[in-house]
Parts: sequence; C-alpha cells; structure tokens
Amino acid sequence: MLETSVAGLRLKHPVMNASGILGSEPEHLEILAKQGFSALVSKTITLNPREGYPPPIIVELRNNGLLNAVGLANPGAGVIPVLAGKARELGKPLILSIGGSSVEEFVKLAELASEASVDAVELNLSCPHAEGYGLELGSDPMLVYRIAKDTVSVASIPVIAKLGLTDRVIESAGKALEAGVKALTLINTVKAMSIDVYTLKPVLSNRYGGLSGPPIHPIAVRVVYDVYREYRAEIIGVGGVSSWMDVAELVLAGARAVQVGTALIWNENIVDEVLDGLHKWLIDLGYNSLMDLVGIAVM
Amino acid sequence: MLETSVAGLRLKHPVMNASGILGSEPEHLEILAKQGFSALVSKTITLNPREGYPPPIIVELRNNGLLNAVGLANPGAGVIPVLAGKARELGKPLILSIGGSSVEEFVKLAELASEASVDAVELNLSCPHAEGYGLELGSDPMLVYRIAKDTVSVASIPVIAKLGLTDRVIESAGKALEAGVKALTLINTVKAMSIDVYTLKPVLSNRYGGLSGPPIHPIAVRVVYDVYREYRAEIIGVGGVSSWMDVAELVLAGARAVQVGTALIWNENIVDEVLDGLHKWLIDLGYNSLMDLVGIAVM
Amino acid sequence: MYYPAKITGSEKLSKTLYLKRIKILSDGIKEPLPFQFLLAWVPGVDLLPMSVADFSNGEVVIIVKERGEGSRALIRLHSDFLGVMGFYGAGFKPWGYKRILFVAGGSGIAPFFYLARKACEEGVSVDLVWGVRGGDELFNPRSLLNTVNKDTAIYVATEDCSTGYCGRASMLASRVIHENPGKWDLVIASGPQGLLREVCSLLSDTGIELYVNTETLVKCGVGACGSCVLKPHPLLLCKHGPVFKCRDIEGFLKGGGSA
Amino acid sequence: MYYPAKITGSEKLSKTLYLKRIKILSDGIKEPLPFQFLLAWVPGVDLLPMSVADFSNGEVVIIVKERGEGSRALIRLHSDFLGVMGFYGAGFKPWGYKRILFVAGGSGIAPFFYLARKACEEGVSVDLVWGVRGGDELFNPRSLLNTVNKDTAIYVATEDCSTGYCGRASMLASRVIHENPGKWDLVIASGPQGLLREVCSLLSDTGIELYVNTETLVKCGVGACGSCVLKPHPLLLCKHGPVFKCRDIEGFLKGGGSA
Ligand SMILES: Cc1cc2nc3c(=O)[nH]c(=O)nc-3n(C[C@H](O)[C@H](O)[C@H](O)COP(=O)(O)OP(=O)(O)OC[C@H]3O[C@@H](n4cnc5c(N)ncnc54)[C@H](O)[C@@H]3O)c2cc1C
Ligand SMILES: Cc1cc2nc3c(=O)[nH]c(=O)nc-3n(C[C@H](O)[C@H](O)[C@H](O)COP(=O)(O)OP(=O)(O)OC[C@H]3O[C@@H](n4cnc5c(N)ncnc54)[C@H](O)[C@@H]3O)c2cc1C
Ligand SMILES: Cc1cc2nc3c(=O)[nH]c(=O)nc-3n(C[C@H](O)[C@H](O)[C@H](O)COP(=O)(O)O)c2cc1C
Ligand SMILES: Cc1cc2nc3c(=O)[nH]c(=O)nc-3n(C[C@H](O)[C@H](O)[C@H](O)COP(=O)(O)O)c2cc1C
Ligand code: FES
Ligand code: FES
Repeated sequence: MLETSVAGLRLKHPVMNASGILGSEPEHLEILAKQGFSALVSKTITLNPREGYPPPIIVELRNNGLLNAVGLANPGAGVIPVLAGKARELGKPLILSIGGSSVEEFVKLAELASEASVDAVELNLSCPHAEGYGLELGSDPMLVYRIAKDTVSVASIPVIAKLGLTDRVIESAGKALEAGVKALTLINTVKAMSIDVYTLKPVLSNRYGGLSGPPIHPIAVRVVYDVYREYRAEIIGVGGVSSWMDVAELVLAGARAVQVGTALIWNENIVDEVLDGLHKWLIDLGYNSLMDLVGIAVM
Repeated sequence: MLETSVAGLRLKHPVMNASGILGSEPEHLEILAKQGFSALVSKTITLNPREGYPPPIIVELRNNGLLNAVGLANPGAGVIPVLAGKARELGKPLILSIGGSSVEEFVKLAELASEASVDAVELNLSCPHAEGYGLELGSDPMLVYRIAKDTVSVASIPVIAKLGLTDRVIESAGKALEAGVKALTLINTVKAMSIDVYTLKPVLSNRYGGLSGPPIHPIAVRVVYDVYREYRAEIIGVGGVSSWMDVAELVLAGARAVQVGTALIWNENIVDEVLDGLHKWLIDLGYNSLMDLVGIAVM
Repeated sequence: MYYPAKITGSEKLSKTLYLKRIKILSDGIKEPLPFQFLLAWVPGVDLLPMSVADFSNGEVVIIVKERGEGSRALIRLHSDFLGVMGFYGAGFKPWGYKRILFVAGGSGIAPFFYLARKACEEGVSVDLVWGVRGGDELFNPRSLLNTVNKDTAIYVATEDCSTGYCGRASMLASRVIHENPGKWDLVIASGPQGLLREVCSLLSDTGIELYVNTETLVKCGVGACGSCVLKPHPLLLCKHGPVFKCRDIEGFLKGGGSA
Repeated sequence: MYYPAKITGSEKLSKTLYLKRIKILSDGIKEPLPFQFLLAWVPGVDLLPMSVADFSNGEVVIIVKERGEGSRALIRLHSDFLGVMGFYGAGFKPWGYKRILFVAGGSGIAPFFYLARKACEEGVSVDLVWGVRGGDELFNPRSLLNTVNKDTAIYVATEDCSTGYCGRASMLASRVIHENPGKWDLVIASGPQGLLREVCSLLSDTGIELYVNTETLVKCGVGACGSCVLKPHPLLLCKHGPVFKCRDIEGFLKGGGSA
C-alpha cells in the first residue's frame, strides 16, 4: 500500500531521513536504520574532511523551528566505502549526499560513489549557509545544469539533485532534469538568523543558518507543487515533516517519497507514526496505493 | 525610552500594524488605533477597487503560521482621503500602503497620497501572490529602482519601500535607497501553500498564498540584518512578531521600528505586551533608549 | 484553525432547512461558546459561515437553509469531506440572566439549540419565539437533539398564517412579552436583519436587555480581512460578535441590508 | 531549547572548581532529570556541556572545573548574560535501587548533588566516593547546597595523598565496596574516562549494577550533528546518555581517550 519508487529505487514506504541529521559515520547509519526509514541518506560528504563551524551550530527556536549552520562537517570522501558497506550490512538502500564547490569536485565524488556502489547520489545544491557550496551554486540554473550534466555522465548510479528555495527554483529544477537527473529533492533549509537579545549577538557562530522544521513546511509544499506542475518530475519532498498529514500534503503536491530531518530530534517514533497515519489515510480515502495520490492536488 | 523615528516620522514607540490586517476602511483604522499602535499602516490601496480573491483567503495553519491570499482587496484610491481624514481624527500618523502593476500606477497613487497629506507612503513591492503586483516587481532590482525613483520624485511626503524575500533582496534594497526612499520595510509574507489532505485540494482559492506569523520571524531577522549590514539604512522590521523578544531581535538586527500583523489575530494585547517587555529589557540591559540598540548585533 | 472534516449525518428538517453532522478529522478542537460559528469550506464552491447548533466530541451540528449556490452545495454533501475553520467570534455567554427569550427568524434558530444546552447546564432558562415565512419551513424544535429543555416555552409564528401566530416573529415576541411582564430579562434576536431591527425598536421600551445575533459578509473569520465590519461602527462580527447589544450597533441596524 | 540566561551567583569552591548560578531569562523551562546537562554559550568563546548540579525555579547550578579557554571564560562571567541550551540527554532515574554509590573523579562530582536531592525525594540513598588529584581541589560536599542528605556517607581520595585515602577514586570505591558487602546495589561512576574504565573493570565481579556518566564531544546536544557518538556503538551521548551501563559501551571504554 505504501510502496513507492523514486530514481529507480524501489522502497517499502516513502519515508527516508533527510541529509545531515546524523549520517556521516557508520554508527549514525545504524541509529537511523533503527528508526525504520526505507532508505538512508548520508550527511553531505565533501572530497576533503571538513571540521565544520565551531559551536553553536544548532539552535532550537521559539517558533518550533530549528536553525543550523553545521558547516558541512564530515570526514571526507574516505568515508564513502565505509558508509556503503554499513548500509549493505543494514540491508538498506543508501543515497549518498555529496557537496562540492566546483563541478570537478561533484564529478570526483560521483565517481567515488559509483565505485562504492551506493544506490544513488544526491547533489547538495541547496545548503544556504556554507560559502561557495550549496545554494550559491543551486540558485544559478546554468550552473545546476553543468554540475548535473557532468555528474550524470560519470555516475553509474542514479543522480538526484537537491534544490532549495530560490527565485528560480523551477528553472533550476528544469535544468537539472534536462541534464538527466532521475529525481529532485525539494527543499533544503531557508536562510535565517537568531539573535540573543541579552548578549546582543547572533547565536550561531556562523551568524547565518538554515531554518528547518514545521515553519518551512508550507514553503516546501509550494515548491514541490510548482515543480511537479511544471515537469511532472519524480520528487522527494522535504521540509518540516512532523506528522503524517505533512507527508500527505507533500505527496498530493507531487512527492513520491519524503525525507524527515528536524522532527527526528523531537520524536523518536516519527517514522512509525507517519506510516500508521498514511495507512489509515489511504483507507479513509478508499485508495489502495499511495502512488495513486502523488500530485493529484496539482491542476 | 521607546521613542523612535523612521522615514522622518517621530513615533512614541516602535510598534505599528502591518499592512493588510484590516486597514482598508476608516472603521478598521479605529479598531487598529485602539490597540495602541504608534502609527497606522493602511491595507495596500490600488488605483481601482479590487474584489480580491473569493474565500478561502486565509488559513490558520498547524505550524502556528497563517497563510493568506486576499488578493489585494480594497476599495480603490477613492478611499485615500477618507483614511487620511480618519487617521487625523484619531491623532495617529498614517502610512499609506500603495500597490500598482506599473510604474504609472505607483506614481498616480503617490500623488493622491501626497494630496491627501498622509504621513508617508509604503510601496508594496513584495506581496508574493497577486499576479502582476508586489514581489513580481520587487524581485527585479532595476524595476524597484524605477518605481522608487518616480514615486519619490512626485511625492511630497516620505516614501518607504516594502520588500520581500528574494534572492536579490539586498540589491533591491540598495536600488530603492539609491532612488531616494527614506526607509525600507522588510519583509512581506513568503510564498507557500496548504493542501487539504481529504478533499485533495489546495485550501486557498488562489492555491498560493503568503506565509506569515512566527514561522517567518527568523527569516525576517536575517533579511533585516543583511540589509542593515550593507547600507545602515532606516528599516521597519516585519515578520512573525508575537512577543517583545521578536521585536528585540529585529531591533538588534537593524530595525528602528516594527510592524505586527498576524499576531493581532491571536492576541489583542500584543502592543501593550511588547511595550512592557521592551521597557523591562532596556532596564535589564542598562540602556536609556531603544535607538541605541538598533543594529548593534551587526558586525 | 483549519480542520479537515467529514459529513457524518444529514437530515432534512423541513422544506428549506437541513441538518448536517460534521466530524472534525483532527484532534484538539476546543468546545465552542454559544453563538460562535464556523466557516464550512465546500471545495470549488464557497466558504459559508454557519452557527454551531450543537457540539460534542469533535462533532459539530449545523442547520443550513437552502439559499444560493453555496448552501445548496453544502446540503448536497453526504459522507463527503469538507474543510472547517473555527470556531470564530467572541461568542456570548449570557449566564448572568435568569430567563432568556430567543427570537429566531428562519435559519436564525440554529444557535438556539446550542445556547439552550449550555444555558441549561448553567441553570439559565431559554424560551423560543420562532417565525418563518411558510409553515412548510417549520420543524419541531423539541424533536431535534436533546438540547431543548422541557421547561422551555416555544412560540411559533408563520407569515403565511398556516401555523401558530399569524405574522412575523418580532410581532409575536412583542406580544408574548407584553402578556408576560417581568418573565424575561434578556432577549436575543437571531435572523434576517429586518427581524433584528424590528426587535430592537419594538422592544426598546420594555426595559429588557436586547441583543442581536448579526450577519455580515464573513471572508476570513479571524479579524484580518475586515469584510465583516459593522459599518459605521469599529466592530468586527468575527472578532467582537456576532452578538451585540442593540444600542451598540444602532447605525449598522439602521443602515444595513434587508436580507 | 535555547534560553537567554544570566549569571546570578559565583563561588570559588576550591583551587580548580567554581560554582555558578544561572537564571534562565525565559519562562517555561522544564525541570531537568538527574544527569541531564545543558550547553552554556559564552558568546565569542565556546559552547560548553555542563551537568546540572542543582535546579529550582528556573535557576540552574553548575560546577565548572578550570581547564582551557572555554571553562576559564565561563568562570570569569559575573552578573553577565550568556546563552543556555537544554536540558539535553536522556538523564537517569535510578529509582528502582536501594542504595547507590556515586564514584566521582574531579568535576565528575557535579551531577552528584542534583542526583542526591532527587534520590532523597524518592527515598533512595546515595553515598559518595570522591577522588581528586591534589587536596586543594577539594571542598566539603556537605557545605554545598542543601541537597546532601545526612544519611550520605562521603569517602574522599587524593592522588597527592594530602587528605583521605591515598590513591584514585576507583581504588577507594573498590575498597569500600569490599568492606561493605551488600551495602550498594548500584554504582555510578562520573569523571575522566580512565576512572570510568577502571570502575567498570575493577568492580565487574561484585555483582553490583555498574553505570558510567560519559563524556564525548558535544556540539549540538539534540542528536543532529553526531559528534557525541560513542564509537563503535550506535549510541549518542546527547540522546541516549550520558549515563550508560558499563557493559553496553565496552568498545567505547576500551578504545576511547584518556582525559
Ligand atoms: C455568523 C454567521 C452565522 C450564520 N449561520 C447560519 C446558519 O447557522 N445557517 C444558515 O443557513 N445560514 C447561516 N448564515 C448565513 C449563511 O452563511 C448564508 O446564508 C450563506 O453564506 C449564503 O450562501 P449561498 O451561496 O447559499 O447564498 P447566496 O445568497 O447565493 O450567497 C452568495 C454569497 O453572498 C454572501 N452572503 C449571502 N448571504 C449572506 C449572509 N446572510 N451572511 C453572510 N454572507 C452572505 C456569501 O458570501 C455568499 O458567498 C450565517 C451567517 C453568518 C455571518
Ligand atoms: C555531558 C557532559 C557534562 C559535563 N559536565 C561538566 C561539569 O559539570 N563540569 C565541568 O567542569 N565539566 C563538565 N564537562 C566537561 C566540559 O564540558 C569540558 O571540560 C569543557 O568543555 C572544556 O572546555 P575548555 O575550553 O575549558 O577546555 P579545553 O580542554 O581547552 O577544550 C577545548 C575543546 O575541547 C572540547 N572538550 C574538551 N574536553 C572535553 C570533554 N571532556 N568533553 C567534551 N568536550 C571536551 C571542547 O569542544 C572544547 O571546546 C562535561 C562534559 C560533558 C560531555
Ligand atoms: C542539523 C542539520 C544539518 C543538515 N545538513 C544537511 C546536509 O549536510 N546536506 C543537505 O543536503 N541538507 C542538510 N540539511 C537539510 C535537511 O536535509 C532538510 O533539507 C531540511 O532540514 C528540511 O527538512 P526538515 O524540516 O525535516 O529538517 C540539514 C538540516 C539540519 C537541521
Ligand atoms: C491577511 C494578510 C493580508 C496582508 N495584506 C498585505 C497588504 O495588503 N500589503 C502588504 O504590503 N502586506 C500585506 N500583508 C503582509 C504583512 O503586512 C506582513 O508583511 C506579513 O504578514 C508578515 O508579518 P506578520 O508575520 O507579523 O504577519 C498581509 C498579511 C496578511 C496576514
Ligand atoms: S471576516 Fe475577515 S475580518 Fe471578519
Ligand atoms: S552532540 Fe550533536 S548529536 Fe550529540
């Protein structure tokens, strides 16, 4: 009933973890696997190890959102085969998120991912707070095209492009599809800031961070809807999922699968709760398959 | 202690209402005046009357945010002298929000506003869900320049530009300032969507709407901070204010005044609560004047 | 707040009046106050303000009068999904009074049932004057729900003179009040604006407190759009109402439509 | 959750240990569990994990050992503002036990005080073995706060042999346990990793339940960044800890640092 497929991966159900909440070490994958995700998504891996920013890197906000600027901390490309091996051991498909500051870095990482036989790569073209990475590339549709095109051409595995909220996200999505990506992950965090009103300083060491969690959910629904409407593309919806209803909205807007990030922090049972809810929902609606509901809110 | 000034208006305290929550009829101004705002901001007025979209036009969301697509409903430019007269009767400065789909419409409205002797006009260059209006203009810095330049040249009163979240909001802000606006209002709602998961349809009749309330506050803080850092401009901060701390963050990021929209819906005492909180805050910090705190989180 | 919902029961009460049971498909909806209302969203059609006629366990009852496209579409829903926004309005808790006379015109009777239930819980009595145009619009209020107390007196008026008092509800109200001096200390009129206006003027010298349950154009329900303003008063139906003292909205009653 | 906060009290307890009272400048912070911790943000310097040594009415007490730049900056704060994030960790409520022996090394004593208060409320007794390197690092645990029960036995060890038992806390713990067979049904060790390792191995054949209060690199506190993972175990200090059974983290204790 909840089976789905995206970018050629057949999945038992639509709920994966979102990149960056754990996912850079094999132990992290074990923790994530226990939550019941249908596929595992790694933290964004870069060619060289990155320390990331000094703490504070995460702030739990008054508005039920989370603000983070971790700075793409990760152990570098050497960890790719380790993560691939662990995912196999756990019996879960692995989507490797990769991040570079140049086309060449993305290409190299896509090659390493292919060699390690992970199940797909997700191009991080959307992190809004790492200078020279992510959204700085993803907001330029032509650059999205070049990165996507070149990684697709070297990768022996499906390539997914993860895009964020920009003025031209529909255009960037189109370029990524044109370049041959199999699916789009939408969206990443939204650039934001939190200031401590007594110490009079931004709380994150990086000052700027990405807003995630319930506050961004209606924004994610909008972007998924727009991109689905334009291209009928395969979409993985992300952003503020904290209940089955949030997943249902993303599915109706056009997502074939979803990712859950911030909600993991506050609810260990999120995956089970979502699956239960979706199951009941299908029954209430009289549908046999979640796939039949993908994008049907889109006119 | 809480006195401030922005765009040449001297204000008893920094809290005004945000455009569009009431404000298109004289009776609305009376209701707003009772809440204790230091200045009144009208609903965006267009040259001709607009019906707006059919309901649903507003949805209260699960994430403590509000989604709206009112469609710039307003009685048209004829109401300008009526609103001006009522504001004078109430003894409150009036900022008239105006919206056009062309440079000429903005110019005409700015002339009418000047004739009616309102205290300032606010150019709505940021509504994200009215086709041909607002953000469609505001996301193009050159168009912002032309609209700002021409309205400033005909207006005998201060002109304020209200900008929203776009990739190039800093650039647009710069262009508006270059064109001679006295202050910037930042930000408007963020484009978003809500779908009913049983009827399988977007709830708003316009499908797309603008997200407001607590979810967008950290985004507003970021934009105010960025624009203040770049230009040290006079800024009116708007977005998700629901407590004095939210105001304090906007002030530290660079706002000399703030506007409150969505919070009015859920809290009739918002103005008094904010003023009380700000007062205690200044005492706790050992400051005599709110103005001394404007922008001091910005390095 | 927005809630998904489903019609779980439908009943034709009379020629023009229909009852709908609406189950809220979401936890945590709070019990409404008497006279609060909801906005019923029939997708693709319209959003209709409807008084709460009853509420328990996340299930709301409304009574809908067949009018235009919107009410007809709502009436046509059976076991269908719809959207519900609410509950809106300040509501009205007249618990300081001893005995209330509720003067209803047509579908203005809807909030009577929920008021009657809550009033009974509070030890306040409510009697009913109900007027309709034609006798075929009537149903027996006692047959409906279990909210009507035995102690409640019910007076009926029809304009086609087919049942009960021959004339308008306002006239009948005026008569029963004069026949029972001192019996009621509060009158609430609910229905078309003409009825409200007449009740306010006809009973102005009785010394009884006079309130009216108003109707205006409700587009948002939350106090944002301003469409429900009771011009020329700085009052919003959806925030400050829908029940007001006659004398607080004299200008509105004088000026307003004729619905 | 992030809270603005202010230092409202400072005290030098010994040559290396300082007490700080921190007032949370925001309502609604929930009472922590024993062994939960907070992240203290000294703007421009660092974010430091600190055990809750006491809590009441939105005021937290921490005990800070002077180490590097971060702890020194925190110690220097007086009547200053700072940020507090928390409370994090699963905490530990050993209320099923009769009598607990808390084996602390250095600043590992911090969570003892809050545990002792809560244990007393639950009718559980806690005794303390406290070891430090030099005698000048000691203070009298009884003098501190009102959380230490009279019934509590306190055993002190110094490595410079200036006071109490001459040697490490782990050795002293082992001795008192052998001298008092059956007295304790739970041992919790808290302090440098060497101490935790020794307690786990020295006492493994006593049949007493053995838990350790671990330290790893905490960067976020909420289970997101993964820096606090107890390699090679799929366990996060900030989510699943910081208290674990010795036998659940054998790999970590063997492998880990020497701090
Ligand atoms: C607070 C409140 C509570 C109400 N409670 C009930 C109730 O319990 N039962 C019931 O039958 N009716 C009730 N009404 C009236 C009901 O909402 C309208 O009769 C209904 O919207 C008419 O829609 P229609 O499309 O069927 O009719 P049409 O006459 O075709 O209406 C077309 C449009 O006119 C507007 N409109 C027409 N009449 C009214 C009115 N009286 N008030 C507001 N807008 C109107 C609506 O915007 C509608 O979209 C209530 C109205 C209000 C304001
Ligand atoms: C859950 C927990 C509770 C703690 N409770 C207390 C307490 O109550 N009192 C107390 O004095 N200390 C406590 N500590 C240890 C304390 O956080 C570190 O000693 C402190 O961060 C050292 O910072 P520094 O800059 O002074 O020292 P440095 O040694 O200069 O530290 C430099 C950096 O190393 C890291 N680091 C060093 N030591 C540790 C450590 N043991 N654990 C984690 N990161 C470390 C930090 O990231 C720090 O930024 C606790 C640690 C954890 C994990
Ligand atoms: C702590 C944290 C770290 C993140 N790191 C990454 C990352 O490395 N790569 C990436 O593509 N997205 C990253 N994200 C974004 C998430 O994958 C996701 O797009 C976003 O958080 C929205 O989903 P959510 O609201 O469910 O968290 C991170 C998010 C958080 C909160
Ligand atoms: C119902 C509604 C109507 C609005 N109408 C307008 C408008 O006409 N013109 C405008 O510039 N902004 C309009 N806005 C945006 C607000 O002025 C404000 O920028 C935004 O809501 C963020 O502030 P808040 O979070 O305090 O509501 C509207 C917002 C809402 C919620
Ligand atoms: S209906 Fe919108 S303000 Fe009342
Ligand atoms: S400190 Fe970040 S996961 Fe534990």
